[in-house]
Amino acid sequence: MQTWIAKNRTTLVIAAVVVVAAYVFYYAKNDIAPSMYVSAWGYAIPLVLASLVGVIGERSGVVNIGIEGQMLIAAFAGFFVAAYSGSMLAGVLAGVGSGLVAGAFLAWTTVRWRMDQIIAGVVLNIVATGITSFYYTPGQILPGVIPNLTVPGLSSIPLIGDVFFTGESAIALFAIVAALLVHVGLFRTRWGLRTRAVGEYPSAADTAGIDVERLRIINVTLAGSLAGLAGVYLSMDASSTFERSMTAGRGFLALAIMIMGMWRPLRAFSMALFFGFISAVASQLQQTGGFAVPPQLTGTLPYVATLVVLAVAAGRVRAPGAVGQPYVKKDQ
Amino acid sequence: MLLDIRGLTKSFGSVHANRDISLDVRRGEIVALLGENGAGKSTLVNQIFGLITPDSGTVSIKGDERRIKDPRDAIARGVGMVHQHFQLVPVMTVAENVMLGHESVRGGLLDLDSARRMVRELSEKHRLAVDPDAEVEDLPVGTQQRVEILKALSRRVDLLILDEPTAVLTPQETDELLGVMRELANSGTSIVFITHKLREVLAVSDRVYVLRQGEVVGEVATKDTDATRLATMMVGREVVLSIDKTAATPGDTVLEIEDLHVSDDRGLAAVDGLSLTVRAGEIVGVAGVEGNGQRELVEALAGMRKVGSGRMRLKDLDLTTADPYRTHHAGVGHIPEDREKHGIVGTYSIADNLVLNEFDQAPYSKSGVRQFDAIRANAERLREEFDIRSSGVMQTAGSLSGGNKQKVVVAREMSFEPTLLMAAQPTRGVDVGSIEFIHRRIVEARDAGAAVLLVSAELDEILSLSDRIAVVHGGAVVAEMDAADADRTEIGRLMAGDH
Amino acid sequence: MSDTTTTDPAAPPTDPGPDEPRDRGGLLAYLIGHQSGVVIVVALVISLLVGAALIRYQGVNPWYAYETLVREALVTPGGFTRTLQKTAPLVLTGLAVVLPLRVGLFNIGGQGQFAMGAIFGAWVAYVAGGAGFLGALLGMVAGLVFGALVGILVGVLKAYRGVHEVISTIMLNYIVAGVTFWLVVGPLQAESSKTSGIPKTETIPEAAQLSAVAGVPVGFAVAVVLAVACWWMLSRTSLGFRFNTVGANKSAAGYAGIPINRVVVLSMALGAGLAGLGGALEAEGTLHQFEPAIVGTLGFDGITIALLARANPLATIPAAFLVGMLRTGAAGLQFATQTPTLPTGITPEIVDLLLAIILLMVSIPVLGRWIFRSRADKASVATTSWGS
Amino acid sequence: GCGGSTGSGSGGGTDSSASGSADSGAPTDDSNCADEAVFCIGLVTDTGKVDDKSFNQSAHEGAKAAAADLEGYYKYIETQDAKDYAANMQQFTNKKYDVVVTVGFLMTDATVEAAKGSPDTKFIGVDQGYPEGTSETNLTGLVFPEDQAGYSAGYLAGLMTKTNKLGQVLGLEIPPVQKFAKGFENGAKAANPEVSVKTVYHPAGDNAFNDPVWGAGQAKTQLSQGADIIFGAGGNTGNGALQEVAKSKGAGTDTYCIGVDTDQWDTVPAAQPCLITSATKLITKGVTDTITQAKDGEFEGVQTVGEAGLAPYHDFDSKIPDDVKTKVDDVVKQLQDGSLKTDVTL
Ligand SMILES: Nc1ncnc2c1ncn2[C@@H]1O[C@H](COP(=O)(O)OP(=O)(O)OP(=O)(O)O)[C@@H](O)[C@H]1O
Ligand SMILES: Nc1ncnc2c1ncn2[C@@H]1O[C@H](COP(=O)(O)OP(=O)(O)OP(=O)(O)O)[C@@H](O)[C@H]1O
Ligand SMILES: [Mg+2]
Ligand SMILES: [Mg+2]
Repeated sequence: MQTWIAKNRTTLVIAAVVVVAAYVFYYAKNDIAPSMYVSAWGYAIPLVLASLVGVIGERSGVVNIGIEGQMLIAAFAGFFVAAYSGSMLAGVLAGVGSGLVAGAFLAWTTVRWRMDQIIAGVVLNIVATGITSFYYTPGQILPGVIPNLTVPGLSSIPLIGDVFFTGESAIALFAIVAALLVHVGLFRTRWGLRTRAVGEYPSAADTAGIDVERLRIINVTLAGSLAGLAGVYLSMDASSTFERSMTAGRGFLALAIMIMGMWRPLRAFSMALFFGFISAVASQLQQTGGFAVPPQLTGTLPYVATLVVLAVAAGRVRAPGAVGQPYVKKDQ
Repeated sequence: MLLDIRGLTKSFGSVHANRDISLDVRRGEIVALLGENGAGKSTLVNQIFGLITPDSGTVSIKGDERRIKDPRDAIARGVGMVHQHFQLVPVMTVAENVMLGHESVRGGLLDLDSARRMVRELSEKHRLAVDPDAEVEDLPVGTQQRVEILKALSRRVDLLILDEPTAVLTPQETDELLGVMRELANSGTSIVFITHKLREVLAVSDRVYVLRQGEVVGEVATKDTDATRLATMMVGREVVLSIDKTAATPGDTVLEIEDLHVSDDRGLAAVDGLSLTVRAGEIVGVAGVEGNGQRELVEALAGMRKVGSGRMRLKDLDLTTADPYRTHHAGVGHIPEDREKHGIVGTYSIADNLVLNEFDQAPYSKSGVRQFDAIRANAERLREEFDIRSSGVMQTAGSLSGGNKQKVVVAREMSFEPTLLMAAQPTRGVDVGSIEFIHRRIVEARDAGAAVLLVSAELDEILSLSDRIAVVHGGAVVAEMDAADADRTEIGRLMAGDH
Repeated sequence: MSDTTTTDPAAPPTDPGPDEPRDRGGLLAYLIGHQSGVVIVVALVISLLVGAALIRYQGVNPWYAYETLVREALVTPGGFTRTLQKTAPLVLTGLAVVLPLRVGLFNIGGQGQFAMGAIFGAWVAYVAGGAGFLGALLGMVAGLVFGALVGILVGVLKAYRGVHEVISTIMLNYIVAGVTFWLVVGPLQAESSKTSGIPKTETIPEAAQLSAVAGVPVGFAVAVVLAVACWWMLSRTSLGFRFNTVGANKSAAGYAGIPINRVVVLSMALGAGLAGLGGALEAEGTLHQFEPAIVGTLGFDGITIALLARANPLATIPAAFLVGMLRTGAAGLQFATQTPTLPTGITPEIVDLLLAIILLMVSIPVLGRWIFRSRADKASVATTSWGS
Repeated sequence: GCGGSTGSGSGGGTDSSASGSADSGAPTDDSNCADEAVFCIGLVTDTGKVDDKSFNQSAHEGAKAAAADLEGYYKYIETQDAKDYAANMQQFTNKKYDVVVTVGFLMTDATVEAAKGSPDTKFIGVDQGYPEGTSETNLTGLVFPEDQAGYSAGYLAGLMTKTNKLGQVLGLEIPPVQKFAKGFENGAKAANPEVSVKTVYHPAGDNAFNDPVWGAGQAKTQLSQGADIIFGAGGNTGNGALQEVAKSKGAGTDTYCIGVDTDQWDTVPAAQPCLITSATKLITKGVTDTITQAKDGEFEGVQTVGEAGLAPYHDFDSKIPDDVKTKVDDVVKQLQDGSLKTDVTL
C-alpha cells in the first residue's frame, strides 16, 4: 500500500487537487456547476466505453482504429432493430451483438489473417459508413427509452451522487462498472495477466503455454460488444435517433483518451471526464454572455487542451510492447 | 529413456533445418547439442517444446509418442525450456513472469503472494538470488537469465532444455549455472544443453551430439573427446582455436577518454568517471561483468547517447557532442552489441546494409541521388572478401543467419579503414568458424594501424585478442594491464568488484 | 512499416531469392513475380462482383449501373476532365499519407492540412490575383506552406514531445475546422457575403484561376508530377533512403547517423504540405474560392488511396483515379437509375461501399495466399509503427 | 478462379432509352423533356440528403407535390461534393428539364451560373438571395423571413415560460440559423422582458447539422440550468435537442420544445411529447408554388419571398391558454403585414 502511494504520488496529488477544486466550484457556483458536471459526464459516457475497447485491444496487442465504425454499426443496428421490432431490449441486444460481430471481424482479419491492424480498422470504418448510410431509412422512432436508475446509497453522496448515480441511464451506470471491472480484470486477474503478457511480449506468453491468437481474438471480439454498447448509447439513449455518421469522430477521440489515460481503464475514465468537462466549459463560454471569443474558436478548446496535455505529459507514456504487430509463430 | 527422437525432419521452404534426426536422452543425463549457426539446434529443441511442428518423425517423452501440439502440451508432459532469446515480459515483475501460464488464483484474483513465495523458495533452493518484486526490464541480463531458469523450474520438469543460456552470462554466472545444472541432473532431471562454447560442453555434459546442416554428424561421450575434435566435427574441417597474432606496435594516441559520466536509459549513472586511452595499432579489451557501463560507454563514443560530463577526444575531434554521423565520418567504425536492433535493417538488401552509414557519400550517392551500380559493386566486393554466405547481394539481410549478419556488419565497419574500431560483443552467438574469421579480421585491422576498442563479456575473447586490458566495474576502470601479464582469475576477481 | 520495395520498380534488379519459384515456368511464374498486381486485379474483380450483387438486390441491372458509372465519369462530355479534377486532390492527399507512412507515421490529418492549404491558398491567390499566373503560383506556395505548418506541428510534437501522430492529427482536424470556419465568417470573409453571411472567401480573379489545358486540369498535371517526384525521391535519393530506413528500423537509422527527429518532422511537413497544396489547387482550380465544404472527405479518402496504393507514390495515381472516377460517376448513376419503382435510384453511398470492399479485398493477405498458395508475401502491405 | 458472371442479372434494368410519354398522365421517363407537353422537374440538393428532415426534404416534397399536381416528371440528385453542383445541374439541363430546383444557400453562385448557361430552363434556388444586379429572368431565389418565424416562436416561448429561462440549441452559425435564433431571442424578450435566452451553436464544421448526440447533451445542460423551453434549430443536431426535452421528466407539462423549418410534429415524431410548435418556413409550399408559376409563365422576380410562421399546436392546442394564442396570432399577423419588425440584423 505504501509503495503504491509512493509510486503514484503525482497522480494522487493531481487527483486530490481536481476533486477538491470540483467540490469548491460545486458549492461556490451552484447555479451552473452541477449542470456542467452532468454535461461533462454526458460527453464522457460513450468515450469511456469506447476507450475501454481501445484499452482492451491494445493491451492484447491489437490496435483498434475501427472503434468509430463499430460504434456506428451498433448505433444503426440497435436503433433500427428496436424501431422495427418494437422492443428496446431487442435493439440493445442487436447493437451489442453487431458490435461483437464488428469486433470479431477486426479480430479475425488482424489476428488470424494478419492483415495490417490500421488498415483493417480503416476498412471497418469505411464499411460501417457505407452500410449504414446506404441502408439508412428515415422516419423511424424508438418504442421506448433506456431505463434510468438511481443507486440507493451512492446517490446521496454530494456531487458524485448527483452526477453519476441519480436518475442515470443504465448504460451510464454500466460504463462506470465496466471501467472498474476492466481495471480490476487487467491488473488483478489471470485473464489480465495473460492479456498484458500477450500484448507486451507475445512469444513469452506463447512459451508459457498461452494461446496468443485465441486470447487476442477473444479479447478484441468481446471488446467489440463494449463498442456496440457505446453505439447503442448514442442512438438509443443520448439521442433517440440514428443519423448517418452520427458517431461524429467519437471513436477517434476515444483512442486519444486511451493514450492520455496511458492504456489504463481508470485513467482513461478520468481523461474522458476531463475532456467532457472542457467541452462543457466550451459550450458554457458561448452561453455566458460577455465573452468575446467566437464559438468556432471556443469549440476547439477541448482539442487544444488535449494536445497541450499530451505535449506536457506524453513523454512518460509507453504503449504496450507488441501493439500493432501480428504474432507469428516460429514455423509460419 | 526420457526423451527419444526418431527420424525428425523439418524444412522451411527449401531449407532443410532438420534431416532425419534421431537422438535420445536418459533420465538424469546432460546432453549437449553442438553445431554452427543455422545447423538446426534451435529448430530441433523447438520441436520438442511444441513451438514448431515436425514434417515427419516422432518425439517421444517418457514413452509418450503423441504429437506435441504446442508449448502448453509440452509443459504438461514435463518439458521446461529456456529459450535462446529471453521470453520474459519486460514490464512485469519477476513473480508475475514466473507465474504466467500457471497462475494461482484466490477468490477470482491473482494470488501474487503465493507466487512471491514460490519464487523465494525456488531461488533459495537453487541459490539463484532474485527479487520477486523487481521489474524484469530493470534487471541486468544475467539476472534475467536466472529468472528464465526459475520460470522453467517453477513447473514440474523432467526434461529441461537450455538453448544458449550462457551467451549473455559472465564467467562467474556461467559457472553458477553449470553448478545448478549438475545438481538438477543429479536429482534426476534430464537436460538438453545448447552452447557454442566448447569449454562449457566439456565441463558439464555427459554426452554430445553434433549437428551439421540439419543432420546429426556425430555422437560422443564427453569423456572421450576434446575441444579440437569437437570443433572439427562441427565445422567439418580443422579450426584454429587460438589466435595467431604478432605483438602490437602501438602508435599515437587515437582515443582519449577522461572522467566520463554517462547515464543509462533510466537516468542512473552507468559510466561513472571512466578514463581510458587507446593508441593506434593496439587492441584494448574492456573486460567486465555486463551492466557495468560498457554499453553506455560504447554508445556515448558512437554519439548515440548523451554525455553527462567529461571528455572524449578522437585525435583532434571532440567526441562529447558529436552525433553518430560526425563520429562515423571522423573514422570511427562501430560493431554494435545488438546487431538486429542497430546493426542491420532486416528488410533491406545486403547491398544496402553494406552502405548503411555511407549511403549519402560518393560514390554511393551523387548530388543526393543514389548510385546503384556503385552500391552493388561494393557489395559484391565485400561479400567476396568477407565470405558472406548468401544467394546474392540483393537477398534481404534479415534472412541471413546470425553469423552472416554479423559478417555484414563487420564488413561494413571495416571496409572504410577506420581510425578507431569499436567492437562490442563482436562474436556473441556466433559459431566457432565465424568467430575465427571475425577475430582474424579484427587483428588485421589493428595491424593496418587502427585503434581497436574491444568490449566483450567473453573473458576468453578478451584474453586472446587484446594487447591491453582494462577491467571495468561500476562504470569506471578499476585496473589496467598488459595482456601478457593478465591472469584469468585475477581479472575475474576485479570484475566482481574485488579491488 | 515493412519496406515495400518488392513492388518498387526503383529497386535494382533482384537476384532470384531462395524463395522464388524455379520449378514453375511460364505464365504462372510471371504472375507470381508480379503478384501484387495480380492480387489487385483479382481484388477489384471480386469487389465489383460483390457490388453487382448489391446493385442487383436494389433491382437494377449491375451491368447497366457500371456502364453508366464509367460512361458518366469518362465518356460524357466534360466527364473525363471532371474525373481528372477529382483525381488531382486525391493524389495529393494520398501522397500526404504515403510519405509519412514510409517513415512509420500514420497521417490521418489530411482533412485539416487540406483545409489549411485551401483557405490560405485561396486568400493569397485572391490578394495576388492581379499578377495572373504568378498569383496562382503564390497561392500554391501558400497552400504548401500552411499545410506544412500543420504537419510541422504534428512532427515536432511527435519527435520532441512523444505525442502520437494519430492523436495530434485527429485533434488538429477539429482545430483547423474551427479556425478555418472562423476565418471564413470573420477576417477572411468575402465582402459581398458579409451581408448574406455566406461563409466563403473572395473569388479568385480569373487570371489567377487554374483551368484545364486540353482537357487536363492544371492541378492534375501538378499532382502527377509530384507523385512521380515523390516516387523518385523515395526510391532513388539519399533522402528517400533516410525516410525508408527510419521507417524500417529506427534504431539502425540512429546508428547510421540519420537524424530521426528531423526526418520525422520533414516527412510530416512534406506530406502535410502536399495536402495543403492539394487544397490550394482545389480552391484555385474548381471553386475559385474557399468554402468549408471544399474539403469534403478528401483527406480521409487519402488514407484509402495510400492503402490501395500500398504506400507506393506512383500507385496513388491509379488509386486516386479509381476513387475519382467512382465519385464522378455516382451522381449520374443516381440520376440514371431513378424510376418510379426505385424512386431513390442507386444512392451515391454505393461508392463508399464499393471502396470499402475493394480496400478490404486488396489488403487482405489471405487473398494473395489463396491465389498463390504458400508463395504470397507474409507481411502485409504497409504497416505503421503504432506503438512507438 | 472467380465464380459468377457480371451479366447474370437479367431484367429489372433501367433502360434510359425506353419510349417516352406518349399517352396521357404523368410521363414515366425524362427522354422527352424538351417536348412542350412534357413537364420535367429536377432537384439538386446541397451536400445533404432528401431525407434530412430539413430543408432538402421539404424542397424535395414540394417538388414531388408539384410533379403530381402538374402531371410532370420528377427526379433528383443528392450532391456528394460541393464541387459537383454545376455538373449535377447539368445532368438536368442536358436533358432539357423545364425546371431545376437547387436547395440551400451554398448553391447560390452555382445556380446563377447555371441559369446564365441554360436560358431555356427555369431555376429555383431555395434559401438563395442573389446579389444586386442579378437579372436573369429564368431564375428566382426563394427566401423566407426566418427571423419572423423565430420571432413568433420566441414570443410564444416568452409567454409560456415559467422559469423565465429559454434555451436554443443550434447548428452551424450561418445566416438562416442566426436569423431564426436572433428572431427567437427578440421575440421572447418582446413578450417577456424578464426572460433570458441561452444560445449555443455547434462548433465543428463537418457535422454541425448532424450531431444529435451533441444537441441532446446541450439540451440536457440547459434544462438542468433551468430552461423550460428549448428551441432546436439545426437539422439533426437540433432534433437531438427536441428529443432530449421530450424524454425529460416534465415533458409536455413543465418543459416544452419548439422545432424548426417544417412542422416537426410530422418529421420528428419522437419529439411530440414536448413539441408545442415549430418555427416554420413553408419551403414545401413555396417550392410547389414557384414551380407552378414556372409552368404557367414567369417568376415574380429574381427573389420570391416565401411564407414563414408557426406550425399548428397539435396536441398542445388545448394546453396553451387562449390569451397566449391570441397574442401570438396578433404578432404573426403584424409581422406579416409589416407593422412589426423583428429588428434582426446579422
Ligand atoms: N522460421 C524459419 N523460417 C525459415 N527458415 C528457418 C526458420 N527457422 C530456422 N530456419 C532455418 O533453419 C536452419 C536451422 O536454424 P536453427 O535456428 O535451428 O539454427 P541453430 O542451430 O539454432 O543456429 P544458431 O546457432 O544460430 O542458434 C537455418 O538455416 C535457418 O535459416
Ligand atoms: N522467417 C525466416 N525466414 C528465413 N530464415 C529465418 C526466419 N526466421 C529465422 N530465420 C533464420 O533462422 C535462424 C535461427 O533463427 P534465430 O531467431 O534462432 O536466430 P539466430 O541465427 O539463432 O540468431 P543469433 O545469431 O542471434 O543466435 C537464423 O539463421 C535466421 O536467419
Ligand atoms: Mg539457435
Ligand atoms: Mg543463435
